[in-house]
Amino acid sequence: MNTVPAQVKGPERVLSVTNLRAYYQTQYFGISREVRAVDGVSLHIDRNEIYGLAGESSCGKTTLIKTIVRAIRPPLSIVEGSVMFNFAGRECDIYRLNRHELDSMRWRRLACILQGSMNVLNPVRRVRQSFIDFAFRHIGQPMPQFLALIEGHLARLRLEPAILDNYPHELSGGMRQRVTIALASVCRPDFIVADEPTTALDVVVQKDVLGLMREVQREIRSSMILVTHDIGVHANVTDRMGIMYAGRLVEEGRTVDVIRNPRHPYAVHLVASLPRIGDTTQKQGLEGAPPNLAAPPPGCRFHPRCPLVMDVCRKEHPPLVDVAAGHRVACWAATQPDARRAA
Amino acid sequence: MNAYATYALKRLLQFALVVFIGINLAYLITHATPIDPVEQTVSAATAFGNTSPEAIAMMRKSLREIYGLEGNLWNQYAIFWQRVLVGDFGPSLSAFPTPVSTLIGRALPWTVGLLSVSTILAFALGNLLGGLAGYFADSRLLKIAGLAVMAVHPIPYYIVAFVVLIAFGYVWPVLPISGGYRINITWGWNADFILSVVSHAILPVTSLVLVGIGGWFMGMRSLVSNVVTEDYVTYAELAGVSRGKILGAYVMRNALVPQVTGLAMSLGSIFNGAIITEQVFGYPGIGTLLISAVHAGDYSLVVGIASVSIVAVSTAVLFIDLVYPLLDPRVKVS
Amino acid sequence: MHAMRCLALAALLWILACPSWAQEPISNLPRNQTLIVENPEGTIKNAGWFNIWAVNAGGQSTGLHQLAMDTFWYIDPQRGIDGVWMNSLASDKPIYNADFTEMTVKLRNGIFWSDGVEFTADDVVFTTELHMKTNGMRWSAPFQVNVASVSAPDKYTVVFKLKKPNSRFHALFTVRWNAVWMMPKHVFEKIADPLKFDFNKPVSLGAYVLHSYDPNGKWFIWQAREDWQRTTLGRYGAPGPKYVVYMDPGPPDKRVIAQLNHELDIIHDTSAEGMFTLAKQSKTSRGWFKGFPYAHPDPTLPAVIFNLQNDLFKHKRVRWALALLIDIKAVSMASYRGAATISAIAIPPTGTHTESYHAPLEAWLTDFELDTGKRKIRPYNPHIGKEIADMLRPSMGDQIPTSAEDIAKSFGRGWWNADPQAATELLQAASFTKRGNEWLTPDGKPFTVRIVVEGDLRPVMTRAGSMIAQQWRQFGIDAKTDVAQGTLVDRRAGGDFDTIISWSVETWGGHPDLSFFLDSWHSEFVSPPGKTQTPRNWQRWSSPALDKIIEQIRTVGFDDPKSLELGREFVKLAVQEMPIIPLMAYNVFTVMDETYWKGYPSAESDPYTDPVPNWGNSRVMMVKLKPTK
Amino acid sequence: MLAILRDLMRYRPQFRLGVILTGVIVAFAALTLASPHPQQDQFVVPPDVPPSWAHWFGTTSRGQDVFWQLTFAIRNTMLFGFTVAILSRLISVAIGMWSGYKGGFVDRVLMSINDTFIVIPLFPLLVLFYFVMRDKMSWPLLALAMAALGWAYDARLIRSLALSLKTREFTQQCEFSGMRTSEIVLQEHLPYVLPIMFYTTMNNMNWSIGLEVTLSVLGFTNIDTPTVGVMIYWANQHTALVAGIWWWIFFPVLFVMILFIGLFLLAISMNEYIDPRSRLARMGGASG
Repeated sequence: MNTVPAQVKGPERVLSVTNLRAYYQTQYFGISREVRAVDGVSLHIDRNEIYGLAGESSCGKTTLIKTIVRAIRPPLSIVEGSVMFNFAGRECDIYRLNRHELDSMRWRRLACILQGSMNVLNPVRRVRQSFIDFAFRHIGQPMPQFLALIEGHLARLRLEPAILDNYPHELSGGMRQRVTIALASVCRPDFIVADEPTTALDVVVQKDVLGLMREVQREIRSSMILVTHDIGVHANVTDRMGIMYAGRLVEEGRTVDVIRNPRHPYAVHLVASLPRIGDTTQKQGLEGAPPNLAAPPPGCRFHPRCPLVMDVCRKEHPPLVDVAAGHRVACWAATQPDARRAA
Repeated sequence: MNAYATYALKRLLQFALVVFIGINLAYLITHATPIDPVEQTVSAATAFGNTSPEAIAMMRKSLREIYGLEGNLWNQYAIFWQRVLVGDFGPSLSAFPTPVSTLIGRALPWTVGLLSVSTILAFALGNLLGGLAGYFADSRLLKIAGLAVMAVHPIPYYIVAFVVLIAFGYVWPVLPISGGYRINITWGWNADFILSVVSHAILPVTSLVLVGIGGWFMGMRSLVSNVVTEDYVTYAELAGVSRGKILGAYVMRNALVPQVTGLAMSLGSIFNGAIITEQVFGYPGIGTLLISAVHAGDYSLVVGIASVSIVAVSTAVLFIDLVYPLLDPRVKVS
Repeated sequence: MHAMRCLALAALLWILACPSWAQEPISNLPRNQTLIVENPEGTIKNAGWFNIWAVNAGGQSTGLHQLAMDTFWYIDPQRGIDGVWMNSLASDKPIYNADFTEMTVKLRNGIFWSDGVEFTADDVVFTTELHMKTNGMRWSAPFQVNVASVSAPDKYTVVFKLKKPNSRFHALFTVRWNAVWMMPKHVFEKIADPLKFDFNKPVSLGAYVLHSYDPNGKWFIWQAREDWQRTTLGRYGAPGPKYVVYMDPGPPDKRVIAQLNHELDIIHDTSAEGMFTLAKQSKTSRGWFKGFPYAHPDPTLPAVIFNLQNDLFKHKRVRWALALLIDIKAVSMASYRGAATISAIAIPPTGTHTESYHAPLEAWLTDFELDTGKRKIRPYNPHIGKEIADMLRPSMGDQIPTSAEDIAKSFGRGWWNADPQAATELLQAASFTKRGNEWLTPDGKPFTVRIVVEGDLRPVMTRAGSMIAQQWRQFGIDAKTDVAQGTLVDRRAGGDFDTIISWSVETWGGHPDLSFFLDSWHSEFVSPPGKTQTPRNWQRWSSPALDKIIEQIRTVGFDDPKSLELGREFVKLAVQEMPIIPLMAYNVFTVMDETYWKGYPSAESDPYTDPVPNWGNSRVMMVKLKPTK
Repeated sequence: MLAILRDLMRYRPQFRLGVILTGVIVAFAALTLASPHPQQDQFVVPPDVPPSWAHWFGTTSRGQDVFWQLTFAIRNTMLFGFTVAILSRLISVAIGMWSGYKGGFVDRVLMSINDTFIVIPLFPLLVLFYFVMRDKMSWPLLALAMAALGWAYDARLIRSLALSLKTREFTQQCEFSGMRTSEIVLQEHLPYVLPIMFYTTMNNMNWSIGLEVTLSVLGFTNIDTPTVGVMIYWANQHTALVAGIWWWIFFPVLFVMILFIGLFLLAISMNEYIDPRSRLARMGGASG
């Protein structure tokens, strides 16, 4: 498929996810359920690109992330599809790697910043030890140099080297998140996954943390996938973005396009929630709640809440098709308006 | 005043309270016993030999004086505390005039040895196995091991000790079933003596460990199975930190924290186990001494033993409490 | 994981590697020169204490009083090496003056303490005077009560002047289990407070000296003296065992195991079943009797002792009723599996007593008539001993003797017929009533009887007690046993019981004189209810008739045939009054292993002493034992 | 509560096994009603008979049929354990709830006393208690004594539960809606407390039965009423082991072990059920 790269870089693909399905299959006290958290998602991310993933909570963003970084453990399992990374020209399916390859790739190539920074750091280990555990083997330098390097890195991120001697619980939330960012970037990985990195933080800190992330990303020229429900963040930070609804990608494109001109009614709703200068139109909320993924509605999963619902929406679910260069939408109404007339 | 100091002070007060209540309980109960040490002595003296009655009366009177049983309960109580504070429990009445402290001093090392060895073994093995079982949840070997220890766990010390005794002392007589070392062995750090002591300790220790291990195993296993779902473990895994390090420094390390509290909590009942085990294996130590003291109605000895064991146990607990913050840095702030 | 496997493997290897020496209890003593004996005192709390004159301080039967102590005379509970009476430190019997206010003792010469000092009259005088001026020593009281003064006219003569006539004063120095032991003057005269002196290591007057002991009190090792000729045992020859170990082998079953492994030569006592097991599984183990009933009948008489200050038992008809409700055969089975030597009279059926009392009184017993209130019955059944034998013969086969006289020796003679009918009549005569299946006391309360037993310290008695309780229960009396454990001595002395299984009758065994226990049965010594009763009249029986007998005995000589007559008087009185229900001799299952030693005393071949090894008298075994290899 | 039990029954093999084992024992104890011999009588059958058709578990050296003796022994032992459990529940719930809800000073005092009882070695105290009581030492009394000593550990558990309940929203709601604390506790919180009660009851029964066996084996209880411990006591009195009367020891030990394991399984499976973390863990598939 043809996409238009965000920067003037050659479209060097770092991640390509194809038709990924990941379900939670639980069996507890007789009640067995199958939650289709990720249901046939395809996307790709290029080098040095920040890709944003939006959507309200429990739409499968986090699950998608988990699957991408192969952080799944039962009952979550991959039902179909693949996750391909391309690091230094080597194509690899993350689910085909053996433990050794995986470990050597993690953090060197692929690092994460997780949601809930409160307890991503081992409460009984000092920050320094965490750095050592995570990065030492990749840097491949004797300890003193390594520590010097760490401190340098922290300094660049405007963090006191002193915090190395602290225990996580002795740091503020913002501090902890900055430490995590430092931790994630210290090995200059090719790809960083950031899952709601700013959610738990207050606005001021949020801004500052985001700034930091952008900086880091620019400095080490890595690609990044940034998950947050906050469209504002996307607008400010990401190059391209995708919008998920009920485990599916409903719209994807350059952030500017998506925000300027959202096609999917859900996207429209999300974008509308953005405050704009000089906007006086009354915002009307979207009634209804996202569907239960254990028993999703037939056809388009959005149709029960959709203002422009049509029969076809109730029957079959719309494919993701290009509506403009690099701008894909999955909505009957948006893609073939004539269908409405047919109805 | 800093957080740790307040914490430590709290523990110290608790310690003092335990000791106070404990020793008083022991004192009251023992002084409520109907056993009269003088009668015990008199009958010991007259059980076989022939003695004319008025002679007995005379002997009884003089013994009362010697044993210092004159005076009412209250000033006996006062005297008692004065003595306890300097660690002197007066003369034993069934081994008069040998001081109680001497008798206890002779027996204590054996009990402490037996207890510490078996407790440490049980704690270490239990937590190790349990940790592994929780982490490698689908290892068949560990599942079987788990079933085994859990089957033994609920069975009381006496039964286990008894079965072990029969198995290795009678059915398959390979180990000594009585005493702490061989007759006429020369004491000292020679191989013969040590070997003898070790071989005599195997069965008692085994039975104590068998019972003890299960609790730690199960505790650790469920703790670990919870800790592995914590974010910091997931995160470390995402960072490709080595399995060993994750298991050791992340999972077990964190799961160990509550286990140590558990250890402090259970020391008391472990001590009970030791008493019974000693009784079953005729092992020299506090337990055997206590039972014989009770039989002899030697309440100064009984109070001594009860007090010493209470102090010993609660000191161990205090120690654990005081090192606990080193294990869990969060304690300081909470 | 791997670590675990290794550990398991290591443990297994270690156990396998443990050779059988692991159980072999004794190290670097020549086994075939060592005699290993059980000390029934168990583990000694303060092992390092050998001052036996301080009461209740250390062990006694750790070998201390068997091997290291000595005194004037020994009376053997059996036949003795050369007669029942043994002059030990004394060269002759006691010499009393006419009115028994003075006793003169002639001492053997050439007897030496283990440290080379000669034993002389000075030691005796010292021992006596020390006890007289110090309170709370083991024999202080009897000395202070009896002795006015003591003197040593010459090196080998001692004269005791007594405060009042006492024809039995010598008993104080006559070993029946123990007696006043002589103190080494040259050691004790240097001691400020004899009650606080541990006498470690002990200076011995016996044929052995202390070799070593376990600070935790589980074993004591004694070694034969080089100069054993200079001790009172010397004249019987050299002691056989070079070393004697007195040890605590643990509970009965561990004792049996130990002897099965030939690691314990003499078991002091075990259960009947343990005895049978040894008889079956170990060719070399033997009891006092070669075959059934194996056990040695000690000269003590387990009985159902009533608390006669309890109104329920004031009436002799009640006591008789309870006696006639006992089926002695069942009791014998329950307590000893039949290996009991029963006695209907208040004399242990042992030693020489059977000739002095049981045989002569048989006729009188058979004709003895009891008035039930409705009719006269003859309760005595002379054939019960035989019936027990017959009952056992099917299971025990030819171990069971057949000759009437052997049966009498091992099972006893007769006893009272179990006779519920008579019991009913007796109780009704005592105005007890029966409602439904339950007996009521005269004042209409349920007739409840508690039987105090000692528990696992004396299994056989506990077993007897629970059987008797059952028999009374089945008759409609609310009877229960009550395990007293360590509190037994207090409750017995305090009269805190309805009935108690214990003994208030103890005799010399080898000598017909009864003063040993009977003197203390005089009513002058009976304490008021609740007050502590002095030994041994636990039943608190006071009877003018009895007092008369006792007072007469006090005035006749020890060996005077008159005293035997008086003894028989007492027996008859006791039968009529039934203050205690005599059951049987206290049979002790002392088991001797002939793997390393031969020459143990035995009922049939050589009954030279009581084998029960915690008796001071058992010292003579040492000179009779010879190594088998 | 019943629903929980039903679910456990359906989906937790451990629990099912526990129910079966305990059930077997209870049924066995129920056989006392059919016993041909009164529990205290001796020499009602020929002694020392090995297991046979006539006497399934053989007979003792006291002429008692091991099978029937054991039915009584098990019954008495279980009754005992149950009594202790119930009594000590009363104390621990009272203390636990009280200090949990009251909090503050009361809580601190109660809990430090509580900890004292956890730490003190109880066995010596129980032995002493026996010597004070002697023949007045019936098993109800012993039960009382043990209940008085055995409540501490669970009181802590229940207190922590009370604490957590106290902070739940619905509690506040109830308080706002003006319910009395007692009502709240009874109507709203009991459902949460019951499973824990069940769990601790099982554990406590194990604890008390264990101690009872130990005490009786050492002869520190009334040896006339057969319990498992008393049976072993008598077996030892007759040196049954060395005499080869193994069945006299074997069956009591076997049955009491079954009982222990049964109760224990009930306890842990219930615990698993009530512990949300372990439930979560199970969903996470982390625990076996």
